[in-house]
Amino acid sequence: MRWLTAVLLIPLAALLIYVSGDLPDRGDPDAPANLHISPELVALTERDIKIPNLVSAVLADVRGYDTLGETLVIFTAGLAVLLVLMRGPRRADGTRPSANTRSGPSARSRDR
Amino acid sequence: MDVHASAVPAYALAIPVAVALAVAVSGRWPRLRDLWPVAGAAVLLVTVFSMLGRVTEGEVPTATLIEVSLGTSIVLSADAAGMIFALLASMLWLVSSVYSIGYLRALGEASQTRFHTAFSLSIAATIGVALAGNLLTFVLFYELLTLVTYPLVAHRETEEARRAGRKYLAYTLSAGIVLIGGAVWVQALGIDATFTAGGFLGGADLGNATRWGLFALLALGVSVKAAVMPLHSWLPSAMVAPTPVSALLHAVAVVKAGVFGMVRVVAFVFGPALLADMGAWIVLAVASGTTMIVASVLALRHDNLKRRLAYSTIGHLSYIVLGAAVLGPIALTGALLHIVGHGLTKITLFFCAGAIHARTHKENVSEMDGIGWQMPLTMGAFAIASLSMAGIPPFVIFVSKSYLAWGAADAGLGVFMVIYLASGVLSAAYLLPVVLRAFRPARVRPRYGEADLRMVVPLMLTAAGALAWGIEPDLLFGFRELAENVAHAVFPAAGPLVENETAEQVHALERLVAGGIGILTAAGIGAWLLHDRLGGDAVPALGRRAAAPARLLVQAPLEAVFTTAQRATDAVAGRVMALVSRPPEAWGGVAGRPPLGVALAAVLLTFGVVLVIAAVR
Amino acid sequence: MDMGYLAILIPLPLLAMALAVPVVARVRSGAAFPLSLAASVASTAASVLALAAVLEGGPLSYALGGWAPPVGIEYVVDHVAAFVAVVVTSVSTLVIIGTRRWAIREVGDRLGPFYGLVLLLLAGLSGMVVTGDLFNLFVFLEISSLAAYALVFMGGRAGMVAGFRYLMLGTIGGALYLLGVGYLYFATGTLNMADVARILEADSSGRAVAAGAVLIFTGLGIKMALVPLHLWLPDAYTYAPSSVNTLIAPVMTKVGAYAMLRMFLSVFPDGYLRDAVPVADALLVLGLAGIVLGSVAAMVQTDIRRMLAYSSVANLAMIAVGLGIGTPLALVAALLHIMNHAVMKAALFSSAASVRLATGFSAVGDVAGLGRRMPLTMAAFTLGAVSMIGIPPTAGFFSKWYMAQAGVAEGQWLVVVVVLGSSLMTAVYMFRVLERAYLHPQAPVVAGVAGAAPDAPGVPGAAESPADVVWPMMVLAAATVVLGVANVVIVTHVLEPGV
Amino acid sequence: MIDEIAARFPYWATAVLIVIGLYGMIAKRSLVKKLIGMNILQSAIILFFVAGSLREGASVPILFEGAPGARAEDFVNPLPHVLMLTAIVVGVAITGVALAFLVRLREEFGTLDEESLLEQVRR
Amino acid sequence: MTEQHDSIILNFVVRVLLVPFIFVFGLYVLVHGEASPGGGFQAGAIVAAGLVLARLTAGAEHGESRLSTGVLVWLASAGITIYLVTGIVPMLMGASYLDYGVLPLEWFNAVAGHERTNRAMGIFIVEAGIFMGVFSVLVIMYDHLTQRLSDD
Amino acid sequence: MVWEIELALFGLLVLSAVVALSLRDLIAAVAALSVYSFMAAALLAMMGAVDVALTEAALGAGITVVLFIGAISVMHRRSVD
Repeated sequence: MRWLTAVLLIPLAALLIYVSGDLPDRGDPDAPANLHISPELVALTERDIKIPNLVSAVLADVRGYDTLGETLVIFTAGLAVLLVLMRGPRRADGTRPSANTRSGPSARSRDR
Repeated sequence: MDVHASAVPAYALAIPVAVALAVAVSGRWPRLRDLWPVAGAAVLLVTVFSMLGRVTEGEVPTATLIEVSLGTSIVLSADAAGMIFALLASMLWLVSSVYSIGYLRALGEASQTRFHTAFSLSIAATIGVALAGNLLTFVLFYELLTLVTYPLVAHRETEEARRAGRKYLAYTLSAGIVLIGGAVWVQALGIDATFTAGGFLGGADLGNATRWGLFALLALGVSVKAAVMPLHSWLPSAMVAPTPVSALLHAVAVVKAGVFGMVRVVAFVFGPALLADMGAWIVLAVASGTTMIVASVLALRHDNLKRRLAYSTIGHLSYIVLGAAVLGPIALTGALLHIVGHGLTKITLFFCAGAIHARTHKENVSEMDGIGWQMPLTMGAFAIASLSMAGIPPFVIFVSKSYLAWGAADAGLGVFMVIYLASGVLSAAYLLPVVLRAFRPARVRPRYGEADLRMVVPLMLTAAGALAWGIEPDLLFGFRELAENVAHAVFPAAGPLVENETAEQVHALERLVAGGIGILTAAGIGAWLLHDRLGGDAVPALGRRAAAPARLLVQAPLEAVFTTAQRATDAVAGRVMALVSRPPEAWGGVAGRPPLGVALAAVLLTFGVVLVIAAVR
Repeated sequence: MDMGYLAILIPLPLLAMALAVPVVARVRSGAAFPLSLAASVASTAASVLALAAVLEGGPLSYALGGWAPPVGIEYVVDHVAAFVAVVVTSVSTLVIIGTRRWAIREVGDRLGPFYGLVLLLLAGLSGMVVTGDLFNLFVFLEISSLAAYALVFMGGRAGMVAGFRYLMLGTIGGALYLLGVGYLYFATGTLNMADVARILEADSSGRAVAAGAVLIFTGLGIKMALVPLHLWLPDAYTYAPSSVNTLIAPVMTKVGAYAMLRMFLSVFPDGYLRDAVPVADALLVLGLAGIVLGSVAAMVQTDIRRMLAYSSVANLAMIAVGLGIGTPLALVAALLHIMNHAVMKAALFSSAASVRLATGFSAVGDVAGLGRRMPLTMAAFTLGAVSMIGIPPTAGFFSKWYMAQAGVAEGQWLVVVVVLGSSLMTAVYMFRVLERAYLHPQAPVVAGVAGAAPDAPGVPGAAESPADVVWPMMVLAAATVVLGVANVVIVTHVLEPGV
Repeated sequence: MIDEIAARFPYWATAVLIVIGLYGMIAKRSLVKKLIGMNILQSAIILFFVAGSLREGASVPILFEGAPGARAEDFVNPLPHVLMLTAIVVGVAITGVALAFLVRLREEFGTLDEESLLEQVRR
Repeated sequence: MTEQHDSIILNFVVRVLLVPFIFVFGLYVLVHGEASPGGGFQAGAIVAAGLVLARLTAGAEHGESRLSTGVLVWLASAGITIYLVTGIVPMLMGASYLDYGVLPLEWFNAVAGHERTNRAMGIFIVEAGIFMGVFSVLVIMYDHLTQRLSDD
Repeated sequence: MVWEIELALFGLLVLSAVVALSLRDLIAAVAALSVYSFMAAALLAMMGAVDVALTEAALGAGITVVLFIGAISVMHRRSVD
């Protein structure tokens, strides 16, 4: 398994490094990403939003919908944890009715 | 042709569907349930009949149901060829629905509701095939027919029945897919696939590979249901079905859909001119010609009556294929008439076999000695049908066969005329002995007892039909007129068929053929009777000895070839379908769970490969 | 009037209700289902209205936050997006109704989080469908994936392992997609799909764009279970709770496929994915391989759900083939198949769930004789199966028909052979079930056989499932026929203008 | 040569980190290690984005109080930062869920070794 | 991890000095998110870390009693609902979803006494919502991860 | 900003990643992950992404590690790799 992984990964690293040759240089002021949208973001922050932190302005306003999605991701994770780990109320005999709990006697005894 | 918008073809399709629904709903009340198919069949017959007048005058009532695919619609159009098939189907549905009630009740078959529902749906699909106005519609109903007849084939739910069902599916579904492939191709070429007398591909400018490719796909697609050897093997297997189903499969719906499809492919898709140009007809002619002989010879060897009839069907279907393949107007007329003639005759034979089975539980010819004295009406009908199968006047197959034989000769293919005649003799040879055995003087005369009236009346009706339409082919439904209209439309240059000289020649030939066959048959009967008188084994032995060279020369090599071919196709289909029958437990854990690493490695592999290609470019 | 707001109204009810349901359900757990259903219905209504608006007045665009694209995030509802949104929301609404009993049985003590996650899953999917922004797509992709991981994880011991594996692979998929977006962003400077397309139209040379394309397609390939990236799917679909696999099997991977289609249609310039980067060829080859492998694997399965899962692999591969051919007709076929497969798979998984509800079993061998005992369930299964095989006039036939036609038109004969041949293979595995259901005597029910849910009753004489399980299933089954017959309407009015 | 390194090394380093992360996810048998690999992968992508947003001579993306007329060239491109904030949160969410899965798996199977898990499920 | 720690010094240092400081720091990060690095996510994470710290020292049961899962779910939902509603209100006023520019928040400037744009106010509101959501979810996660195996 | 320092930090980052993956003791591995995250945060801050750095420090290095430890503390500490 490991040799296969290595065989696949080393060329992959080489390829990623190779294709990065076409990316803009580190810190290049004329990179497309620095020329196209970002000046407008600075301008509109100053013009419309008027808060100093550009990142906050973009995060919560210009791309606020992404951020809403992001909080929903966190909320999803919370629900997922609840769904997976939540326990129902105890029954009278002390056991818990849970569809997902099917642990046999071996569940905790067999360790590795 | 004169296309007229009309809803009647759509009604014709809707009636059996409605019957199927009514049957399914009223499954709890058997009497009511069994009433629906009979009533529906009557209504259907009237409906189809109501179009007849217009169709004989050259109009084509056409119902465009709905556009279901870009550039093509579901179109039902009752042209003359379709009318022949539709009339036959609706007529025979009426009798067979009565018959199947009697049969199923007599044998106490299970799941009668399912049976009647599927039966009605089969008729609906058949009507759809008959009235299909273009290739897509044809394919659609052709596939549906496969689907709805499958529960009928496997009706008995025994292992044998299920195996037959699987085999049936393997053959017919594959054929359907091949046919779809052809239809897709036509559609992709941008050709309007409306069935046109003389062929809609005729005008298109196609490369040789395209023409042959299309021909291979379309002809192969319909050949399976038409049971052209070596693609026939599903048909004898399907004999495990209840007899009304066999009658339906072999006389009305499935196989006739196949040969009708062949007529469509030859005359309405490619057209005689194109096929003659390609030379593709030779393939069909040779295949069907050999099938006729081989199947008849094989039929001789089967003791099981239904199996013998199955091989007889295979042979007679090839009459029609050959009739279409020789590309002549007279032969085409004969082919269309043979759809009717064979339908009437073969359904009678199956009805008789079913009646015998229902009454006596006998299935083998060798057990049927003297049964004619017990069931005189049934065996009388059987005798009539046997004579018809042999092509003896004045029964219906005589008419179609004289057209076929003369058509072959007219097209300059005398060899096929000989084959037709030889096959007629063989038909006599495998069917008449059944009659003779049945009426063999028995020492103890068995008790008289016919089957249920609901079985006897239909079979007598169809036998009477075989006689009536033999005397007057145009009776009531104008079958001959319709067939000649089709031939005339497909071969516009051929001139009128039934006039003057040609008609004279046809009738002269009829007499000739009739005389020849009559003499041969009479000789055969005489010999048999003589042999019977003499007791002992003289004649069969003599026959065997006489037939030995023929068997050596024709039957053995042909059988060897075809058995091999059939085994091959069976092996392919059977392998695939064996998966179905294999107990699933045997396959447990084939596709296990690879470790996550393997999954991820697969990701990287894909990703890396594409990335490498991308980077290299 | 500008109808753009309909775009945001598609995911919004789902999102809002996803927030409310877990809270409400802590007080009244019975309220979770009706609230979820209401949200789903509202979302369906919004997408139907959006479709109507698109048909009326052309594609809708909606600038979120009032920031005009490409600076802000844009929602774009064109014909294709509206179509897929309608399919996803309506199918899932029906499935939510049909799986209520399963949800109560399987996660009855935690309905709040369960329905919250179901809604978030759907919200994520519908958000992916309507978005016009590459990064926004990633966010919603992660919402739906995260919800799906947790839902799959609820399926007992095997489901847990399947869920974890799904999480790992899905995360890799998401990461690769994000990396690809990064490459595209640094090459073009923008995240708006239309803007990216505009810039790439002018200049799409460079390895960075190519790498971005490949990474994006690999990432989405995992999400849509393209062979050989499908390895998470069979386990996930088999062992997920019935209330979950019935929902995710029809819609989840379909949206991944749709996202790929979106890349073809509105991100990369015409022909770029064919000429500059061999993505289309790769999709074609992998798709063909997937059809064959998926069908063969489905033929040898013992569990119906697993069989259907492999069938999904094959069908998704067919969508990939459509993308790979790439002509308008092929794209139409792919889109039509997205819809058809969603409907068919929903019908099939619903009836498998219904069988399991009534009998406790899901092995192929255990359906023997069910044709009589559960006629409606098996009728739905039969219709779905017939459509899956591709027998006219069911829906499944027509996507294959168009696909084969596109193959012929492009001279891709292998496509034609494989697509048509897959019908036969589908027939083999579907008739294995149908034959047993209708033509075998009823098998003696033995309690404790593998595949039985331990808490399922396994009633030997079980009859048809309750009405609320049956009718959504029947609607889906009937839809396979209706959609088949009506496919030209859909194709000419919705799909052709879209591609 | 040095120029090339100076211009490219963040991309190279992130590529190496991505590969290390993938290696952890693929080759490690322990599910915890797989998760650690996943975290490395996610961080690497974050670094990749931020590295791409660099601008020579620009400052952190915070406008100076009372300095109107700020020029866009003075600030680092804020958009990738925003995206990566989102990506970090997504990463934490996935990690949290995965850890919840691990706890349940451990409870159910008594092990977090992949082979042993698969073996138990296959049975 | 979950047994009661009896060290008084640790308890004092953590619960009286450290945790309140962390809370205050978190709130600072939240409130000043618009002017300096920080915002809802960071603040939420910091405050959650503080609460986790408190629970570590006080024992899970103790912490649970004051901020139960039910409350936390409610808080999380409420926080994100704030965000969602902040988006919907502009929609009802005829603008785009999440278009803070039209929010009716002018009165707040009068109360607060200094001038801010509507958008900045909107940002603050949603950051507060994010804070609530992130903080509660992170605590839910921690609680369940640690309590699952400790109480049976 | 001096790129050599960044380069060195990247080197350390790779090193800590390798360490995190190779340590058998899971708690130690998580600690190494924490180091990795902090180093990443430092790097992010150097590259001008102060917000991201703060978030990475709080969420990536802080909460993630707390969650890891919380989960691992109830599990076995040793891994089989």
